[in-house]
Amino acid sequence: MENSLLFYVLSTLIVLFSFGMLVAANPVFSALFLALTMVGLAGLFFHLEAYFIAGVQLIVYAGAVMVLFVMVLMLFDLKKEIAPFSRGTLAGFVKLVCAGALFGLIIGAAKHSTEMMMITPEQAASQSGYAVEMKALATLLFTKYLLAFEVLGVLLLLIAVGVVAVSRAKGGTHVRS
Amino acid sequence: MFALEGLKYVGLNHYLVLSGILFTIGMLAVLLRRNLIVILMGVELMLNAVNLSFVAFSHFSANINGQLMVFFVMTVAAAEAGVGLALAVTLFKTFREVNIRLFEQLKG
Amino acid sequence: MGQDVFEITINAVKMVAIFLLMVQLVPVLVWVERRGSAFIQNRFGPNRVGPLGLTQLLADAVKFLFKEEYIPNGANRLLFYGAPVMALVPGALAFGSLPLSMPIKIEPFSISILGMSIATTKAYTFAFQSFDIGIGIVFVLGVSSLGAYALLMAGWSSNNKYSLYGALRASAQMISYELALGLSLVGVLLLYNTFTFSEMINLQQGPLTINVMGAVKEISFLPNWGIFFQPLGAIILFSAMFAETNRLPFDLPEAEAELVAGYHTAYGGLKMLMFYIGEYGHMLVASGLMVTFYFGGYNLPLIDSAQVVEHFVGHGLSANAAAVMGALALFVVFLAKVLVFLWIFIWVRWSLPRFRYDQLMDLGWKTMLPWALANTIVTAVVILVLRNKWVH
Amino acid sequence: MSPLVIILALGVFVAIFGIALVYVSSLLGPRQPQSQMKLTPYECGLEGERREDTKISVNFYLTAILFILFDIEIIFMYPWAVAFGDYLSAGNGVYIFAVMAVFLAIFIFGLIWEIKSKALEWE
Repeated sequence: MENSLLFYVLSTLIVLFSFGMLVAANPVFSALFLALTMVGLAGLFFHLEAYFIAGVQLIVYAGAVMVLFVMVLMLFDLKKEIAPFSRGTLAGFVKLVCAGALFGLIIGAAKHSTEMMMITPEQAASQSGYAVEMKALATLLFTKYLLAFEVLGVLLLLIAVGVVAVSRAKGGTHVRS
Repeated sequence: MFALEGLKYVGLNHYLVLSGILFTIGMLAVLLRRNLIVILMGVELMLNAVNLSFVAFSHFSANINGQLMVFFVMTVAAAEAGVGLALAVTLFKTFREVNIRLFEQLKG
Repeated sequence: MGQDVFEITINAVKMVAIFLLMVQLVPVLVWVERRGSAFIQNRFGPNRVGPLGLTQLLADAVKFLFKEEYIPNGANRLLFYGAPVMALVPGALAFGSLPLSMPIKIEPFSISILGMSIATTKAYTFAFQSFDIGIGIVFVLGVSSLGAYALLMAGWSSNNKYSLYGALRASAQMISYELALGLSLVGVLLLYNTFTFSEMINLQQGPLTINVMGAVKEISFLPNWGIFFQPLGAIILFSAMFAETNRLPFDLPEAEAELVAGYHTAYGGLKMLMFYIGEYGHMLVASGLMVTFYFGGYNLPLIDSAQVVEHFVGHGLSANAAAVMGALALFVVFLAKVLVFLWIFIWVRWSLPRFRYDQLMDLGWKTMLPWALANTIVTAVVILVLRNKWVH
Repeated sequence: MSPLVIILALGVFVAIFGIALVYVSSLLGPRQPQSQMKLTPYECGLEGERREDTKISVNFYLTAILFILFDIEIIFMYPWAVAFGDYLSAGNGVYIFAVMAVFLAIFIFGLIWEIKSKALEWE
């Protein structure tokens, strides 16, 4: 009971916040709504017993990436957007239909695949605290996915170099000059 | 017959539907919005929707691999956001706006 | 069902009480800060209202309450009102996850009126914290990184360039020092191999124990506190905490000479007070973390928490009453340790001058981050050499 | 009771507490007709300047991006640090240390490069 109630509360909040991100005309509000969505998703991850992932979601997405988005929007300091949404009734209609069709496809695929997988509630109930999860995660990360782990380190280094190069490229050291 | 029994026990399907809704909203943001940064946020939301389904699958099949994938996706998404925003700032310095109307002015 | 209602009531009461404890400590801290600064600068400080000026704070609060509402032109009302509310949330959530004292284990006992037993309670463990979250450190880090939003919202919505500069400076500073903070925590994790606060505190009980290649050496006059294993990490963590809370010598966001009052330039009255509550809440969490990681948490040095309970049993109390008394005594110990660190926060604020902004960023990125890295590597090497099983 | 419920409840409680404080203070404060001059953004007595002209250094967002990248590298160390003890008692300490040593070497190289490239210089 408590389980399903929590899911419904959190998922309603998440959908509302993400919808707010879609419709808010001011991009700063969009970013703040998305930050709230990220916090809600962290809660959902916690609910799914992915404790460490929930914490990382809070630190990386809500605490770092979205702060970066908000900061950049404040650097631009756009008071009101000129045209927040794309024009054209026909194009808009087509886009909506496309999104609807995609949604239908995803739902259909989900229904189909879970019927095939036949996962029962009993199977899901066997979980055991954060410590076991953490150690399993670490073991996998440092043995099976060792190469991916080291390559990600290199990727982050390359991104750091690239970002510095891009931001130096043109237009001086200030956003407005 | 559909409604109550299905709603009472929250299973994998519910999470997948939520993930689908979030993915669609993210895609709509990419399609409909004209601000480059909001489009990037839409991409982030789509990645998060996928993360949610990974974690849900991982939970309901008692397999830790899904969580590890989420870890990797988060890393790559953060890197993507960093590069995307660096490009957006560079565009802003040149064109004084981040609305994708500016691409109409590009000539090759 | 009865058990459920009991559980919900207990948790709700605990949650509200611990939040109010945090809010109530703020006036006391403001008083300590004002009297302490006066003491350091050879002044009197507030001494007119009430004994030692203690009720000055009440007077201030009432005054704040009756201040005129002010919203600058062109401000974004929703965010302008939302920012002070947001400033309260991270501190409150982080403080709720800290264990303030040892958990009280209540054994079953029967309630009787006039010799007739009417009910027997079940065994219950009362945790002295709002919620016991397994991933303690990660949760606290994540929640306190949300603090940047309050600053950015306040700075952007005030429609004032000083506010915006203050907010950008503050958030850039916060995230820069978060790196050093996060990295110095790796040493703590290497030491304890757990994220959970209560397990860390339990590991710090007893005399200082050093494990050299399987041979255990005890130093009986020192407690087994983290500070003896991680002195550099503790210093880096504590300095980074200063920057996180935006206090002198890291209070560049509100450098009066340049930025008026930083991100809360346009705020007045109770809304400004809420930013202060957020700041002091952050200080409280920082001190609590220092105590938990490096100074044995709520435990007395060299004395196990079980021994405290035994002491109270020895004075003729029943097991349950002794558990409650022991927990309360250790709660006082925790508060005392936290207050020492809060005093250091205040002391440093009134003793050191402010950095320049480029010096500040240099210190964060080029000094503290490399030192934290060195601390991590040295800790890992030492632990590897001392604890690894070299022969199979 | 799941800690998540308490966290949510605490968040809602704090928000309501904060909103109540803001609301009460706006209710109790005196209401006077406010002059236009008083409502202008604070500017040290000068006529209000348009904020659109203020210069903001790119370094702020550059710092933020570099923060994200290093932050993720640090988060990768957390599972490593927690699992370190287990690997040591299993006798695999050298392996797990070497794994992180490679990663740390990349980290240190990145940090040195950033410092050398003067991306973190503020003038």
